Formats: sequence, C-alpha cells, structure tokens
Amino acid sequence: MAGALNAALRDELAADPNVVVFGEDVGPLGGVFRVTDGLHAEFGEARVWDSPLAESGIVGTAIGMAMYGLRPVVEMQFDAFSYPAFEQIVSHVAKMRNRTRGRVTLPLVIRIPCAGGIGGVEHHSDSSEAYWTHTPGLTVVTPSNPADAYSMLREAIRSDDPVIFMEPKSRYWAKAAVELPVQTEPFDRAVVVREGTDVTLIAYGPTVKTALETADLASEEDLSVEVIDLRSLSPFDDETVGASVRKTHRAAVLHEAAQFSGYGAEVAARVTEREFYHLAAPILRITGFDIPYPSPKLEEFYLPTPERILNALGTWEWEA
Amino acid sequence: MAGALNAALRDELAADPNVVVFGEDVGPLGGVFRVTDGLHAEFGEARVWDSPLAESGIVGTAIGMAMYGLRPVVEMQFDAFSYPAFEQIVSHVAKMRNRTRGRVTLPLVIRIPCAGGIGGVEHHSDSSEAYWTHTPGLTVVTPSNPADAYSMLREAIRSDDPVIFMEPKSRYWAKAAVELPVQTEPFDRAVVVREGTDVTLIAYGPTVKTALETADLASEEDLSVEVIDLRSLSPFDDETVGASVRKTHRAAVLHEAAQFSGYGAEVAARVTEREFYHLAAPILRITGFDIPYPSPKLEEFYLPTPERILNALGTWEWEA
Amino acid sequence: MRFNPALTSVFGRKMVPMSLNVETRAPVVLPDPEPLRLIDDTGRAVPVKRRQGFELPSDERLLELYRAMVVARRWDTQVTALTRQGRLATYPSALGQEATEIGSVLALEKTDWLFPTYRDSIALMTRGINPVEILSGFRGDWHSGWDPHAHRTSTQSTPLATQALHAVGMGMAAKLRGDSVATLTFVGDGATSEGDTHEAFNFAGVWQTPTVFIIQNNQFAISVPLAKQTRARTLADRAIGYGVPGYYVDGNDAAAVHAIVTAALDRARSGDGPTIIECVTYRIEAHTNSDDPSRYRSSSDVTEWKSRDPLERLEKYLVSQKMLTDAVRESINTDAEKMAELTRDEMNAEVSHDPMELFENVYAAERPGLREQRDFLAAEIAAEAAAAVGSGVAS
Amino acid sequence: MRFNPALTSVFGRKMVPMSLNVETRAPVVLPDPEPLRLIDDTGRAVPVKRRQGFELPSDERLLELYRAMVVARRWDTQVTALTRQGRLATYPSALGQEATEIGSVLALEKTDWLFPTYRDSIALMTRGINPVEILSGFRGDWHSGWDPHAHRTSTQSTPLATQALHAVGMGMAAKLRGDSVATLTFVGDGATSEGDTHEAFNFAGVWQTPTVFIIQNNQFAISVPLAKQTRARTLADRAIGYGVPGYYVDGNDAAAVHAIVTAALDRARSGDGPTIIECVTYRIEAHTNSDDPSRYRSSSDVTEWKSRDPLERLEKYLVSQKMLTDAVRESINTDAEKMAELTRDEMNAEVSHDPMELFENVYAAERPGLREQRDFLAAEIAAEAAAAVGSGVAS
Ligand SMILES: Cc1ncc(C[n+]2csc(CCOP(=O)(O)OP(=O)(O)O)c2C)c(N)n1
Ligand SMILES: Cc1ncc(C[n+]2csc(CCOP(=O)(O)OP(=O)(O)O)c2C)c(N)n1
Ligand SMILES: [Mg+2]
Ligand SMILES: [Mg+2]
Repeated sequence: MAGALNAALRDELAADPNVVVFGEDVGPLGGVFRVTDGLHAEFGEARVWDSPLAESGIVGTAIGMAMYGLRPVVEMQFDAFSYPAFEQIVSHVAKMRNRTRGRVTLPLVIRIPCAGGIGGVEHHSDSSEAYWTHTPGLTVVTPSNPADAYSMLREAIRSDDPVIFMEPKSRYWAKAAVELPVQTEPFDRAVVVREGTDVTLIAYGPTVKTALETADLASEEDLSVEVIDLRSLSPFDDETVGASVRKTHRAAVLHEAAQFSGYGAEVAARVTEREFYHLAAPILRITGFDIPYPSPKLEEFYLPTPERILNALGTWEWEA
Repeated sequence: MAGALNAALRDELAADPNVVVFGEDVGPLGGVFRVTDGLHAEFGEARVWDSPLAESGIVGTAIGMAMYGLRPVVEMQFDAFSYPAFEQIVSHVAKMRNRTRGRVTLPLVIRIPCAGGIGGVEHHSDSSEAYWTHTPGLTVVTPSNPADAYSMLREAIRSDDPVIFMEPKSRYWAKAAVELPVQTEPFDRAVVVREGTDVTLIAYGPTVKTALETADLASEEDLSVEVIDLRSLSPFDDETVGASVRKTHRAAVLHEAAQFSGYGAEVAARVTEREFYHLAAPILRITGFDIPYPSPKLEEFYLPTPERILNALGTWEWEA
Repeated sequence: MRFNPALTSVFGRKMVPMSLNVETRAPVVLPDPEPLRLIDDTGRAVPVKRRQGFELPSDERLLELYRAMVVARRWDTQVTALTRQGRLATYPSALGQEATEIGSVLALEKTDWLFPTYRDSIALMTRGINPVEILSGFRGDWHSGWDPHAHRTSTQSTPLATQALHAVGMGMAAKLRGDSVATLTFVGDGATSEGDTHEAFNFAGVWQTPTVFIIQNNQFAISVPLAKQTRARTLADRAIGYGVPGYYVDGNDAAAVHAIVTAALDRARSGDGPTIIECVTYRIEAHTNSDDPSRYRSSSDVTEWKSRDPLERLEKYLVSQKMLTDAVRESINTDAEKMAELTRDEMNAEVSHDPMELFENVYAAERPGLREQRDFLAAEIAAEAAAAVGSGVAS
Repeated sequence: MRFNPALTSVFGRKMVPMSLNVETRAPVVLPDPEPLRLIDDTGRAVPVKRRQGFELPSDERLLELYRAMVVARRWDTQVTALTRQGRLATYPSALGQEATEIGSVLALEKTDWLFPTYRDSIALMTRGINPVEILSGFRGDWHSGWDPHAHRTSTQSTPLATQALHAVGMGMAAKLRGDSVATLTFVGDGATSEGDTHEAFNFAGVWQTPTVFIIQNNQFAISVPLAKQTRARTLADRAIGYGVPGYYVDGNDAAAVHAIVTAALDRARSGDGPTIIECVTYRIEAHTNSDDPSRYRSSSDVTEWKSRDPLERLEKYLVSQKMLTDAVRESINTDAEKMAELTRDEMNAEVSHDPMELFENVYAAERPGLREQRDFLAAEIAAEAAAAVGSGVAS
C-alpha cells in the first residue's frame, strides 16, 4: 500500500504543478514509511521538502499556501504527532471555508499514518479518527487496500475540501496485484467487500482485513457475514450501510480505537436511529478497550481478532 | 454559578496548601468570567497567578507541578483555546498514571468554560467534550447548577485522577438559593432531576435547563418526561440511566455540540446495547447541527430548544 | 504555475551539519535597545544619526498617514460608541495604537497580503474594506464579512498567533511561484508567548519567506502586563534566535513604523527574507467592551500614555512643516465624519439573516447528512411560521 | 507545605508596563560564538583565557566521567546488538553523544529531577536506573519501567519537547515550596522547532524556575539536518529572546559540559533561574534501528565525527595526567563488561506479561465500565485456555 500511495503522490505532483509535499522527513529520506520515496529527487526541493519539526507549523503554513492556490499534502509522522496541530486543524482547516462564506477554499490533505498492530512503542499506534470525524468541516477517509489507497489519495488531493487522510500503518506492506493508475469508487461511497446474509460487519482501515478473516471463519460455522468497508468516515454512507442492515438485520462495527465516545458509537447510533425497526438485535461495537493503546507485548490482547468478533456475535440472542 | 465555583476554589485553596491556581487572567482580573475573583488578593501570588499566554505551557507546567505533589487548577479561557494544549492533555495528562504503572499520580484540574448560548463570537462557544471523553485516562465532568458546581469542583480538586471540568458558560449567571458549603452526590453519579414515566431526557451541562423546560412544556401535553443530569460524562453512570430507560422505554439525549461522532452517539449506542429489548423506539439525539458553531445572530437556530425536542419526540411511533 | 527558477534550492543555505564553525550560519545583529524614532514625542524630527539608517518619510506621505490615523481614530471611537449602544456583540478597540496599525498597513502594496487579528479593525478599514464587512463578525452576523481574495486580507484571527503561520505559508507559496508578494501579520505581545509565534518565526527564518511580523506590543494581554509574558529585554530580541533581522520601534511614531515596515516589505519582496518588528504602544481602551481595566491598571498609567498620543505627535510635526493648513484639517475631518456616518448608518440598518446559510459552505462537496439537517431546520421554521399564522401571532 | 517566604512576589520582577526604557528588563549577553571547550580534541587542556570563566573539573571528577562514559558506550553498543537480535522493538542509540549525556547527568544531585527523552537511555543508566527498567519500554513490556519518584527521573518522553514543560512546572513547584531542587531536561535539535520548546523557555524565564535546558544538538532530527531547523547562528542564541543565559558548548567535551551544567544547576538551586545550554555533538548511529542513514548523509561525515570521539579525547587527557593506569583501565572495562552482561542476561530472560494489567492504573478511581472490559478479556483468555486444553493444543 505504501507503494500505491507513493504512486498517487507522484502522479498528482506530475499532473498539477500546484501540488506540493512537505513535512518531517518526507524529503531525501522518503518518509519513515517510505510513502514519499523518490519524490524529492524527482520533483526537486521546490515541490517536495523537509520542513522544520513542528506540526502546528506544518499545518499552519499549509493553510497559507492553500489560500494562495497551492494544494499542499502534508504528513504527520504518526497519529499522536498530529496533536500539536490540533488547533490549526480544528479552528482553521475545518472552519475557513465556512467562516469566509465560501470565499476561501482550502484544498489541502493531511496524511496521518494511523492505528496499531505494528509493535510500535507508546504514541505510535493511536487511532485519532474520532477527534476528526467530530469536527464539522473536515472530510475523513481511510483506505484499506492498495487500489483504494491510490485512487482515494488522488481524489483527496483533487478535493476542494480539506481531507484528513488516514493510512493504516499495518496495511503499508499489504500487496495486491493492482495495475496503476486505478480508479475505484468515489471516496464518499462505502463498499460491500464481501456479501453475506446474516450479519453486517462495518469496518474501515485496518479492521477491514480482520472483518474479512472473520467472515471466512464464520462461513465455517455456516454464518454468512457481509463486510462493508466504509472508506469514508465523514461523510458516512447511510445508503450502503442501511441497505445491508435492512437485509441482515444485525450489525457490528469494528475499530481499533478505544470504544468510549469512539467512531463506532456514531455508526451504532445513526444506523439504529434509521433502521431501528429492521434490527433484530442491538448493534455491537467490537473495538479497542477504554485504555491507552498498549505496549507491543500486550497489543494482541487489545486488538479485535476474528475470534473475539465471532464470540461477540454469539452473545446476541439468535432465534433457532 | 460563577460564585459557587469561586467559593469552591477559595475553600480548597484554604484547605490544602498544595492547591495552586494559574492561567490566563486568573490573577488580579479574576478571570474573564470572574470565577477566580479575589483569590489572588486573598492567597497571594504564590498560590494564584497569571501565567504567560500559552495553553500548552499552562497544562505542561501543571503536569510537572502535579508530579511534585501540588494540585494545580488551571483555566483554559474558552473551549477552543484548550486546543493548543491538546497534545499535553491527550499524550500526557491522560496517560502518565498508566505509563508509569500507577507510580505517578497527576491530581490536576483543567477548568474549561464551555458551550454557547451567550452570543459569543467565533471560537467562544465550542463544545469540546467529545474530544476529552474519547480519551482514556481523563475524567470529564460538568455541573449544571450552582450546588453541583461547588461540590463537584471541590471533588475534582481532591481527585487523584486528572479532571476536565467543563463549566457551561450560559449557566455562569444562574442563581440558586444554596447555602455553601454544600455536598451533592459524588460526581460519577448521574441524577434524576425530574421524575417522569413516558420518556427519559438525558442531558448535561447547559442542556439540563433545556430538558427541564421541555418537561414542563410536555406536561401540558400530558407527556411525562424524566430528566437525567449526567454530571459525569466519563465515567458514564449506566445504572441510573439504564434504570430510567427500563422504566420509560424511550430516551433522547441532548447536547449543544455537533451531532456527528458527538457524545450523544456514545450515550445512544451504549444505552441501546444494554437496554435494546426495553426500548420501544430508537434513542434520539437532539443536538447541534454538523456545522461550525454559528455566529450570535444565528445561534438560536442551532441550539436545541424545548419546542424542537418535543417535536422530535413526536416523530417516534407512539402506540395510541 | 510558474516556479521561480532561482529556487533549485529553495532554502538558499548550504547544509553544514558537520561544522562547529558558527560563521556558516546567519550573523547576529542585536536589535538596537533604543527604540527607533524618527519623530520624537514633542513632534520634532530625530537627528539623522539616531535614525538607525532609516529615512523620514516625505511630508506628503506623513500627511497621508496623519489623515488615515485621524479617520481611523474617529471610526474606532464611533464603533466603540455603537458597541456601548448594543449594536455590536463585542469590539476590541485599537485607540492609541493608530501609528502602528496605520503606519504598517499603508506600507503594503495592493498585491501584498495582510493577516490581521481581532485588534486590527482600523487597519482593515484603512486597507479599504467596507466598515460593515469588517464589523459583521463583531455584530454577530457571520464570522467574517469580506472576501479575503478581493482585499488580499485574511480573516481577523481570534485563536492567538495562529495567523502568523498562515502568513508564512502564503509567503512561501508566493516565493515558490516566483511572485513578488509580501505577507504582513500582526501579533500581540501576549500572543508572542504562544508556540505558534515561535513556529512562525522559525519557519519564516528557515524558509526565508517574504514575511513581515509586527509584534504589536500594547503592553497588555487582556489584564496581563508584558512583564509576565517575557523576561527578555525586548520582544524584538527574539529575532536573534531565528537568524532574522529584528527591530525595536516606537509604536506611537507613525513615521518610524512606516519607514521600517516599508523597508522590511521591500526586503521581503526582493527575496531577502522575513523581518520581526516590535512596535511599542499602549492599549488606551479596555481589552473589549466587556473588560474592566480598573481591576488591573491605574488610570494614571493611561493618562501618561495619552500624553504620548501618536496623532498629536504627528500633528505637531506636520504643523511645524506647515503641511496642516485649515483647509487640510477640514478635509480630513470631513473624511473622518463621513466614515463615521457611513458606519453608523450601516450598523443601524436592519440586517436579515438567513438561517439556511448555516449549512452552506461547511463543505465544497454536497453532503446528504447535512442536507437532511438543513431540511429539518427549514421544516421547523416553516411549521413555526404556519403555527404563528394559525394562532394569529403574526399578521 | 512550606512556602518560600521570599516569594511574596514569585516572579521577582517589578512590573513596568509603562516603560520604553529597556534597562528595566533583563540585560542581554549573547552566547559566545566560540563553543566552550575545556579540553580540545587533541586531549589538551584549553588555555584559561579561552575557558569563558569556567574551571576544568578535577582529575578525579574527570576520571569518574570517563569511567561512566566507557560503561555507557559499552552498554549502548550492547543494547544496539540486542536490538539487532530482535530483543527490543526499537532502540535510539546515543553513541558518540556520551560527553553530553554523562557530563550533564553526573552534575545532578540526587534531589534534582531529570526529564529525559527516548534518546537518553545512557543518562538514565548512569543515574542508576536498572537497565531492564530502562529498556522495558523499548522491549515493549510496558511504556515505562521504573519508578520516577525513586530515581527522581521522569519517563522518556516521546512526544518531542513536551517534557521540557514538565521540567519547568516541577521547577516552579520546588521553588514555590522553597526546596533547593533543580530540574534538568534534554531537548533535541529537531525538537527545538516545536512550540513547546519555546513555551518552556519562556515560562522558565518569566517564572525564573530552577531549570537547566540541555539542547542536545546531534545535528539531525531523524534525516533532517540542523540547517533545515533553524537559520540562527546557534540554537543557544535563542536564550536572548527569553532573557535567560545561553551557552554554546562543545558537546563532545565532557569536561566542558560537566563544568557548565554544574554551574547552571548551582545557579538554579540558588534561585538564579534557568539556563539554556546547547551542546554540539553528533549522532553516530542511525536514528533508531529501523532508520537508514545512507539515504541522507554520507559515511564520510560519520567518519569525520568519529575522529572527534568524546571518549578518546578524555582518555588522551587523562593519560597525559597519568590518571589512567592499567589497573584503572581494567577496572573500568570490568565495570563496563559487567553492565553489558547484566543487561544481556536480563534482556534474554523470559518476561511474562499480565494482560489484566492493561486495565490497571488507567484511573486511580474504580470504573465499572472498565471493570466490565477487564472481565470480558479475562473470560476470553480463560475460554481460550480451556479450548486449548480441550483440543489438546496445550499440555
Ligand atoms: C489561543 C488563544 N488563547 C486565548 C485566547 C483568549 N484571548 C483573547 S485576546 C487575549 C489577550 C491577547 O493579548 P495580546 O496578544 O497582547 O493582544 P491584544 O489583545 O493586546 O491586542 C486572550 C488571552 C485566544 N483568543 N486564543
Ligand atoms: C511531536 C512529535 N513529532 C514527531 C515525532 C517523531 N519523531 C521522533 S524522533 C524525531 C526526530 C527528533 O529529532 P531531535 O529532536 O533532533 O532528537 P534526536 O532524535 O536527534 O535525539 C521525530 C520527528 C515525535 N516523536 N513527536
Ligand atoms: Mg497586547
Ligand atoms: Mg537531533
């Protein structure tokens, strides 16, 4: 997936001279995950460069550039290191268009390697999506596979809305036989990545893989699981998710982030609001625990596994 | 309510020499809402003082003080101005105890005047609670009346856990005939502030008053509304809320913050998970819209009103 | 887009990670601890040898500055009065700070960009933005009232110091495109304590952006005096830490402010990088109308600063130069009164607000979820209107 | 709690918001652009007149420093080897930075507090923290392994620059209590660009906290060289902007680092406020084991810096002073090998992890919601264990 993201950046840099890429270590090093590998050499210091080490500075200057007509793509090195930029993102990136009655457009992309599962030490495995999805004015998307990574990143760069682009770290090394360039569904559409009839698993980013594995496991037990990859967290595709739930009557939402006040709460609340009379059971949330993300030796106990998900589905009352 | 908060600070400063109060304008001015009025004169510069203007600095230094055994109470001037401190709060305040296996205790209180309804210009009416409630390690509480304001603030200062103490700005001028000192319920308990049988309104902070007004209005239409004041947002009192919902079978949650991924989603999701088979209808969320908080002339259209709430309750299917 | 061909190395500097030799980094010039003044507080031109190499602006230019300052003060006073009358939700006055505000803003070219704060309304007015567009935010109509692109002026930033980074970013964009555009931003003395101010100074220094920072040191951050914000000799001294030229200026001397900002903007546009300028002035009014300065400063301080009034100083000088004839005075006063009247009229006029606009411009893209909420509000308003008609409340 | 009686005005300074007179603020002393060295890179003592008033530590002290540096390097090398063998998840080495790390940490009193970063493991080891307690975070057992109160040493901060504010806050607390306690924090060259570094310098300056900041300038922030972090002549120059003494020091000269940090800590404990010290050194190893420095620097740079090795320099000096006898060398090597062996043994030992601890210490107070989650995990683990037994997978 890192390669697909790299290709998307390269192709947008080539297609649009307004695109610039900067941040910490994105230049000669090519980023700590090599997503910007080779771009500095290919496009030069005026298009791809290393900034001083300061996230508020990175986002704040990107705002000024975007106001001037550039399309900056900046990188926060890990979720937790986007927090120094929180004020610039929430008070300006999200609000500038509305504040100015549409006169100022901020076409910028904030790339954030997100979530865990890679044995990272403290602060390297946070899942910050709920902070962003709760902030009106932001578009928040996350790919789960290389084809989407490529297509969605290009779409994000071309979007006139600022986009928080969350890249699941555990999927960086995912390979897929995909011919680039590729164009997948527009990113505000969720996609049914596996059809099923008994249960809908609503997943995104790193948990899509887990959901698919769960579906495999479930099929051995004759449980037919439908898996949805949300792709966009904000906006939320009510249509696709609603249709699935009306078919299966049961749903669970998966994420790595802590459960309390997490993104899964929104999914459960809104789907319940809309499909209450279609639901045979409450929507389950199978997520991280309400604790700080654990250190590497313990993360296996924290992350939702197919077994845990299957067990959770078993707690529902099922008619015989 | 500002007076009750002031009294709580005064009484804690007097009771415990480890308590210190600092932040922007909390000294001679007494804070922009006068919550620290007179404390600088009474306790002197070594207990109550004006810091440089930098929120990350305020929270970051409070952490160091708390590690040394002080009990700092700091003020963020408005919700939106806590954002520069986001990293210190999320990556340190919330995590220090867990990181150190309980060896470091951070008894500090971060006071945040919150929410709107006071005709404030941009950035002065945000509701930031969902950012904090999603962060494991933080305790998040909010009083809705002077007695709770007094009692809960003293409890927060005495807590060994760091507390985000959210003060609804629109209630600062609320008066109540209450004799201080007063001790109300411990702050992890929600309180049924009005009993009813048909619907449970789950409110907190500024919306408790709205909920009570709604109950009045509803009673004219023969609808019996129970109102719960959550008081603590994290932890959440499942017991009190669950008992009410099992009685009324219908609930709605109210807040000023934007709805998407807001705190109301957690309330709706968890109560539904636990009480699904007791619910006659989906839990409704009557909240702010998914837009930046509006400017003064338009906030009346944004904030949930008793009429809007009653109308929303009317959208449920009711058996005749 | 054109890219500046000289920018094969945007950052200008050789990378010298190896060296302990300080010569390879920027040289140090400490700001002069004597504040730059070109006209002293008695209204006399300062001797050339004390002008730190800056030239007194021409008499014509000074008269222009004076005119703008008089108009600005009249306007500011008018707006404060309107606020007392309840026409505005809040208004942060810049009374007493006219030399810094006007001296700076009149140094800008049309093509330059300004990144102001809530304090800088008179600068915006002087830049030609319509008063009602400036004040619609403080009246509470909408967060910001003008088209930033039309006036090359960003919104009045409330989150302190954040705008300084926007100015640096836009400066960088202009530099990357090879445009001869400078950016100027105001930062309060209190706001210099924020991390964003540091990051802005530092990014500007490293990237050598065409950015002029005006630290508007009006001695207070709401109630907190400068001594509690910094232990430095001057705020301008901070420039040393960024390898950027720093200046310490009498912010009540419009001539000095204008000369130095003009020079800094020229440097910026010529590719010579950023400048940090501290202008020392004083906030005569309360922080905003809801502030009570008697809690934290004595009125004698204010009286003393009133005696250093920036308008009087320039007036005395212009009188001594015989530039201020009665006719000129009259025309200036007429301008000032006209602007005040226009503002009164506009601010007293009824404005209608369309609640449906709440849902516009949150995103460029359409969002079904938001459309639902808009429809909900529209239905609510329609139902209320119908009910009101039904119950005979409205005609 | 005792409050320092001298603190009726904590902040020491008269408030002078009125004055344009710079004399009333702190005086300016620019850091000497010639890095402070007491022993030059050939191992000779620097002439007194170039010592900027600092005295060479005693030969006994220097030997102590040397011993600690040798142990530290052996240890650091051992840990890097263990990391390559997969025993640690990651390890940021301080190889080549021993003079700054050890010179600083050995200047601390037991009662002082240290606020380190991920880079400063050898400093912690030297401060007496058990190796396995230091490394348990990097091994991935738990975020932090020691009791900060027992060692008066905070956790190794990963979010850059954040710990500097903790150091200032604790210094303030000690000052408020009237305790003679100083705080010392390490900040990387890259981390100086963060807003928090600025806020920490500024709060320390205004509050005059007993805090010593060591800017450990190892020339790189991962791949980014210093020239892209600052345009200033030195990072120490930043001190000017805070009215705080700043020093520019050869960070490969343990004698110089130790002398200046000792003096700064003394000043701090005597109530004379903070000091900012830039130590110029070089990161010889990769940023961490997962880094690839060949992408951004040439190996000849590394070779050149190896020739400025801090251990060799001190060794030469001590040899010239006849302090390093064969017996001493042997005892030092024995110490070093012992520490390496202890670390190998401890890091190779199996550790057990209790997943139930995940739910401990998130809060001091009990939380029913968290208890439910703990019970859930306990049940899951029990069920798995039972299933494994049932299916015969486990014995
Ligand atoms: C990040 C942030 N924190 C706090 C505030 C609240 N606030 C508004 S103005 C002000 C004082 C600013 O002082 P200064 O920078 O000197 O500017 P002045 O008002 O004197 O022009 C404060 C604390 C804010 N707007 N933004
Ligand atoms: C706030 C924050 N942003 C980014 C990072 C990721 N990161 C870890 S180390 C590092 C480089 C730090 O360089 P420097 O401060 O010079 O310290 P050194 O590693 O050289 O000791 C970066 C960018 C982080 N840890 N924290
Ligand atoms: Mg000010
Ligand atoms: Mg470094």
